Amino acid sequence: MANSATAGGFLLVLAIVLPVMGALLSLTLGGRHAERIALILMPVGLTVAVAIAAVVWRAHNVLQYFVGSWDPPLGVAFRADGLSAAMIVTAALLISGIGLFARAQFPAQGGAKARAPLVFWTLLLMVWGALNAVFIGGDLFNLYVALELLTFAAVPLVSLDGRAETFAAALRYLLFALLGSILYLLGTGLLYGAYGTLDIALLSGRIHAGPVAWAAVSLMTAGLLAKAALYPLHLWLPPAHAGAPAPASAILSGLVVKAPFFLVVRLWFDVMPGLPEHAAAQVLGGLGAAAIIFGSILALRQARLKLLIAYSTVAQIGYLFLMFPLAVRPETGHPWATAAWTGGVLQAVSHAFAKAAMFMAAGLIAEALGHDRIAGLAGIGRALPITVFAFGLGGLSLMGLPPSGGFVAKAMLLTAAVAENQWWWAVVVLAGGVLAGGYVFLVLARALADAGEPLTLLSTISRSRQAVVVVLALCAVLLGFVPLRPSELLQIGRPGLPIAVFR
Amino acid sequence: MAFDTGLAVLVLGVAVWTITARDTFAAVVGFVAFGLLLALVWVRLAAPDVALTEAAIGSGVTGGLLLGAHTHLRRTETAAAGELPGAALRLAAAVLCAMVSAGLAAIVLLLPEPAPTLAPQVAANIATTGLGNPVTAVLMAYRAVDTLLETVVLLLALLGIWSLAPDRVWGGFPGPHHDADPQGVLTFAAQLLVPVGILVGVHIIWDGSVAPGGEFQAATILAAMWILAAMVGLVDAPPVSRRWLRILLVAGPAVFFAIGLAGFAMAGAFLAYPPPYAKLLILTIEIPLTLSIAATLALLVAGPPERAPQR
Amino acid sequence: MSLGLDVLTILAVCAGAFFFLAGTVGLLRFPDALCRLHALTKADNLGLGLIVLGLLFQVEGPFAALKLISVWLLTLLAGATVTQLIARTARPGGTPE
Amino acid sequence: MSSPTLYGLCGAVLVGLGLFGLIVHPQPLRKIVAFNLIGGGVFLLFGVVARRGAAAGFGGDPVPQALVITGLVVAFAATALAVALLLRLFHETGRATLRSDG
Repeated sequence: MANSATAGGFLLVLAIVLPVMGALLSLTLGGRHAERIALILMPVGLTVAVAIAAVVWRAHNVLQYFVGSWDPPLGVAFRADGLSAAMIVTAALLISGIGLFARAQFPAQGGAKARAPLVFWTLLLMVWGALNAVFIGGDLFNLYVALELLTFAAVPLVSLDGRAETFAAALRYLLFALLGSILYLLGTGLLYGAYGTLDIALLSGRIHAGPVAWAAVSLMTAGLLAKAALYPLHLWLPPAHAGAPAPASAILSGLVVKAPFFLVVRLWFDVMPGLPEHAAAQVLGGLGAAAIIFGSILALRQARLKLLIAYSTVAQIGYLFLMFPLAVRPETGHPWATAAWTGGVLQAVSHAFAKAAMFMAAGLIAEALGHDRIAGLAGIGRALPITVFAFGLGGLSLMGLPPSGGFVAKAMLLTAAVAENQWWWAVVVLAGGVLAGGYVFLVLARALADAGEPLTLLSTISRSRQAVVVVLALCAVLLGFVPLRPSELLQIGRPGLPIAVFR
Repeated sequence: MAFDTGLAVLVLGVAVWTITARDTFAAVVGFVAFGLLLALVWVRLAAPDVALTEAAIGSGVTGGLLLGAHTHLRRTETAAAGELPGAALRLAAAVLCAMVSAGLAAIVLLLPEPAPTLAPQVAANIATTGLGNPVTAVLMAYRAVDTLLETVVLLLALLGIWSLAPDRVWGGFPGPHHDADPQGVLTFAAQLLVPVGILVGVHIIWDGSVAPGGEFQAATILAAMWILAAMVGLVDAPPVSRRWLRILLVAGPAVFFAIGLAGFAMAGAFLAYPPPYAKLLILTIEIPLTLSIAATLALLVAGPPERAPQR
Repeated sequence: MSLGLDVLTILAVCAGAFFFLAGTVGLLRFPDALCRLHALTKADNLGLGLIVLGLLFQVEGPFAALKLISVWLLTLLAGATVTQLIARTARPGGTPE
Repeated sequence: MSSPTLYGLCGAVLVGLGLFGLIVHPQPLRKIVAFNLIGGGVFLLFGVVARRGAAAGFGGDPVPQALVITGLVVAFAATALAVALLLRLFHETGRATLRSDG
């Protein structure tokens, strides 16, 4: 039972412990030091994330670690496979970018104005720790605690500005998230009652199709869909993500919404490999398609830029769930070998970068103009060319035009739809792309329109902040050069392959 | 068996009353009664630790919090009454919830009667943790990472509440200033009850490693005593910006992390305890953890800063 | 010997239960708040005292007995305090609730 | 019908009741009370699973009991945050309902 602390295992623990201890330290030291602690931790956390990905890639196997050297089912296990490694690196990159962007908006200061900086930087680190805990958690209840950590770190971000309508948005978000968590917990309880363990690897061996398993998985999926704001449970998302300050919106839309999606993937592909029926997957795909259509249409009708981007998030989340009908029971081979598996994950990653860049660009525009009404955007293209260019790059990825990560993701979903001869998903993907094009060009047309006399900006936006936004948007575009075939990294450590245990 | 049926019916009756009561005050009072009855159910389910937690946190502190909130929101009672959803929605919701309950009830009947259990493994490994109480062994040793993350969740909820304060009172005193007349009945009761409560709390921590009890229950009792003293004005919440308060709040999780990381060197894994010192290490974690959780729970009830600090 | 103790316990607990019943009937029947408080606290405290007395015969050690008695004393303290507070607010002359 | 099963059915009904209360009541405070009711029901199901797993000299399986203790504390933190948000919303807008804006 001796659990030699392998290099890999230590890294997994660091991925969670570092951000959380940093947050505790910044809570103790106060607003003056919170920013410095966060900025010191970002490169360290990035190297830990890249190191985890390297170890997983070199070993070509799951990196497993038993906490307290207790073997499951008694103890809790951390597991990092290819999928979690990709998400951990994405989270580290994005949070570092958002941190650099947010320095101007939440400068380090003591005294009366210290509330927002202290709360933002502490919550930023907590969100990071919670995300890493979700990505490498191997035990269903440990994942519940990680989800709660994520929810409690995300809700205060919504009402950070202290405006009245953000409190209502934060309260609605909290109620939806709590209902989701309690349904997830109920499903976990049923699984423990039936199979006597909460460890994902052990469960996948013991679980068999039956009413208890169906009830548990459907409850847990319903709970996670409420937290991931999939249509029709998306009501809380637009006011919450639009009301939050720009860097907070970027984290919420880019990363926090992806964690429940990640757990639905864990649930359907790891806890119950090969068991979910086609009908259930079609329902999930149908909800995704509805999210794409309604989200995009609602986005087209928005008057404010941040609300438009928030509804675009609701739509893009729909794409993520198209992965299930195409990959749950493929015609040939394993689910993770299908193009839909890589397409879905790539959509999550590219959407994270693109949406973060768009929200930050919208934040800069709102800061410069003093408002974010789309009708009043005329001339901003001339005043803030770099920001609008970054917004366009992000839009590129949302529309799925080459060369962008969004294009590759949607192309793989299309090929998977054709391969699985479920052509209707292809129609939805294309329609979504056209609608996304609609609302992106709507904004760009207004922004690039000539405003007659030159625009007077309320405050000058420093080039460095705009550069960060462009870099993130470029990351979304660079993902477009990923080869158009199922990626090898994402197939590491799938249940079918034998797990070489790193004790 | 008759007692169980009676208790279950009573619990359901109070729960139905809590949901269908017209007035929010009646609902909150019903909820407190529901919580205490649920504690009794936990005793019947042979889970004294959980009964303690349910009574202390589930109905006690939560009930107090909800009552406090209701006194503020009483004026909005009539305004909101007009917004009750129409009969159609209520019927649809009732049907949906009835189906959920029926489905769950069927699942409960389907679950295996002698359920698969980890009790044997817990019993087999409990010697290395040096603890007598199996639940504390699970909380502090086998699944220590869940307990650690959960205390961080508590701290995060507190930071979330503090972040709601307007900027002008940031760093100030949380919650309104309470003052009761020094000769009043409540003051007398508080002066008598607080020492007894602290004694009971300390007993529960110390006893927690062997008998039912533990840091969460003890912390709740200590927090309740602090809230009672604050209600009477004997003590006032320190300003949020005080450094020692933040250190006290963070001490519990910080010690937990430190000993957990030390586990790498001493026992080969994060949060692993070398068998000979296991009980000592767990106790050194539990004491600061209880104080931190007690302070966090008390400040969670006190609420965001409301009175500006004398800067 | 134990039979005698059992009989005593049953008698005491039944008496206690009766007083609880009386208190509840008082709560339901009495017209205004003060009478109800009066009925409730008097009957319930006495009822609890009798039940604790009844259980004392079954208890296995002095510490458990002390715990039972302390339960009763704490309930007395809490009951009396809360009754005073409610009475103060519910008193016709006092501040209306 | 053993007593744990009885309490399991009681927990199932509690979950349904709480869900009904959460959907129907407009005031957020009533929604929070209903949410705690659902929590009580879910934890009761954990308790029934624990009781049925009694073995090795314990009255019940200690693992689900520990999970319930953790869950209770997290549920309290959630209630505290929700109540604080609600009170702050009330102080800012004078209204305590979520249907204020569309």
